[in-house]
Amino acid sequence: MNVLVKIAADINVQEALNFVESPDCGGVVLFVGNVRNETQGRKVVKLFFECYEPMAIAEMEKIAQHTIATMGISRIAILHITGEKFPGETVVVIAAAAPHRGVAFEACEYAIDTLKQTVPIWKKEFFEDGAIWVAAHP
Amino acid sequence: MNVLVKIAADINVQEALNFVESPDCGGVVLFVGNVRNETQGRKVVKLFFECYEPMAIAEMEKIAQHTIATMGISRIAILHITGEKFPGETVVVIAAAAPHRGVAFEACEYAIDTLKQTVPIWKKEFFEDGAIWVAAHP
Amino acid sequence: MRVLLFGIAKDIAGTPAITTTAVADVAALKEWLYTQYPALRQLRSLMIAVNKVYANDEQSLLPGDEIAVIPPVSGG
Amino acid sequence: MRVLLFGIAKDIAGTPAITTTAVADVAALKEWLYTQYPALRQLRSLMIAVNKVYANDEQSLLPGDEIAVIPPVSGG
Repeated sequence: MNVLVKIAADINVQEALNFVESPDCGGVVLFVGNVRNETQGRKVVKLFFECYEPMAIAEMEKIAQHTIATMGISRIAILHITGEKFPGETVVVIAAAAPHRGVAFEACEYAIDTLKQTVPIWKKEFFEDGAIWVAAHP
Repeated sequence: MNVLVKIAADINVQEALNFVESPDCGGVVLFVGNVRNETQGRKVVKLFFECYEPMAIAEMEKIAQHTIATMGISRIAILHITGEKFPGETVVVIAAAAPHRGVAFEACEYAIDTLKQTVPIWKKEFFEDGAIWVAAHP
Repeated sequence: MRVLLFGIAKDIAGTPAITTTAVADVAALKEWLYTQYPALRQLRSLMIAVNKVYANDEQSLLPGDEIAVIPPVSGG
Repeated sequence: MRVLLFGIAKDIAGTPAITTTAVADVAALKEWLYTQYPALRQLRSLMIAVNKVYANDEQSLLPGDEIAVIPPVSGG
């Protein structure tokens, strides 16, 4: 098993790191995405994430398998939360392990960029005076 | 304080992450370097790291300040161990936080690449039948 | 045909699942959705997933397919 | 002049610090080191640090400088 994909109410960096680390891989690159306290100068109170979970898992699995099959990665973990999160809390963790660190950087960046484009997860930002679904409108 | 550089007998990922995370930075990129159990097909028993510590700290600080001053990073932590380490144990951790994840990937990769070129730390690899200072000879 | 809705599409329809009249393919489904819920036209994009895979306009819809409306995603 | 040695340079000299004859600059120090310890010539590179900063061959050495021999680094 060289791929871990998971959607849960809470995720953590250590779980992703524990999954990908192994004595045959010297380098691990991680991306950790947290809730920011503001967007374009507007104070963010909280975020709410909704997932089409079975399809989101399938799309995350596709991303993971692509990095293993074509980018030189040995192991990868992609974790994403669902539900409500507050500023500073962790929303997404990606960990990629490879014998050579260059490809681990490339694969980790590819994974987060692609996740943001293809995985059916939706983020609602709550401000003090209203809420919007992020990126829904042009 | 937006820079943490440290050389110690033991380091961990959480310390670097805790230092760089803040509610104004959505993205953190980390590099974790561990001892591999083999080098070019030869089984590695352990590594020993020697540091010229005051200069190593100064060079790590230079790398960190460069990423903050020119690469768009908000906070960075660079931790390196000294002494003996066994396969699977962590040797180096770099964490870079930025408002935009692209520059965090760039800065983290720059930091590990530059550390390997300029920071006065030396690694001795112990095999079952001998030991060598890594990269000492052409 | 039963169709799942998520995110802003769910808010626009006011429900997480709707039943459409029979539609032959994805293009016809989208046309039906835009007629029922004109606000969907204002979204940056609108994708349809069939059996948890993104579908193009030409894809036929069969009884028993799991169909979902995917407004612009914003995970991460 | 007192000179610190690290890594394989320390192993070659058999000691972590040596005292050299008076040398005017980095180039002269390197010449002295290569004469005393010919095995240093086989290293991939040999840098000198003065007061914890990499120094070029032209740099003068002053009494009280902290001088160090830096064989090829291999951290990370």
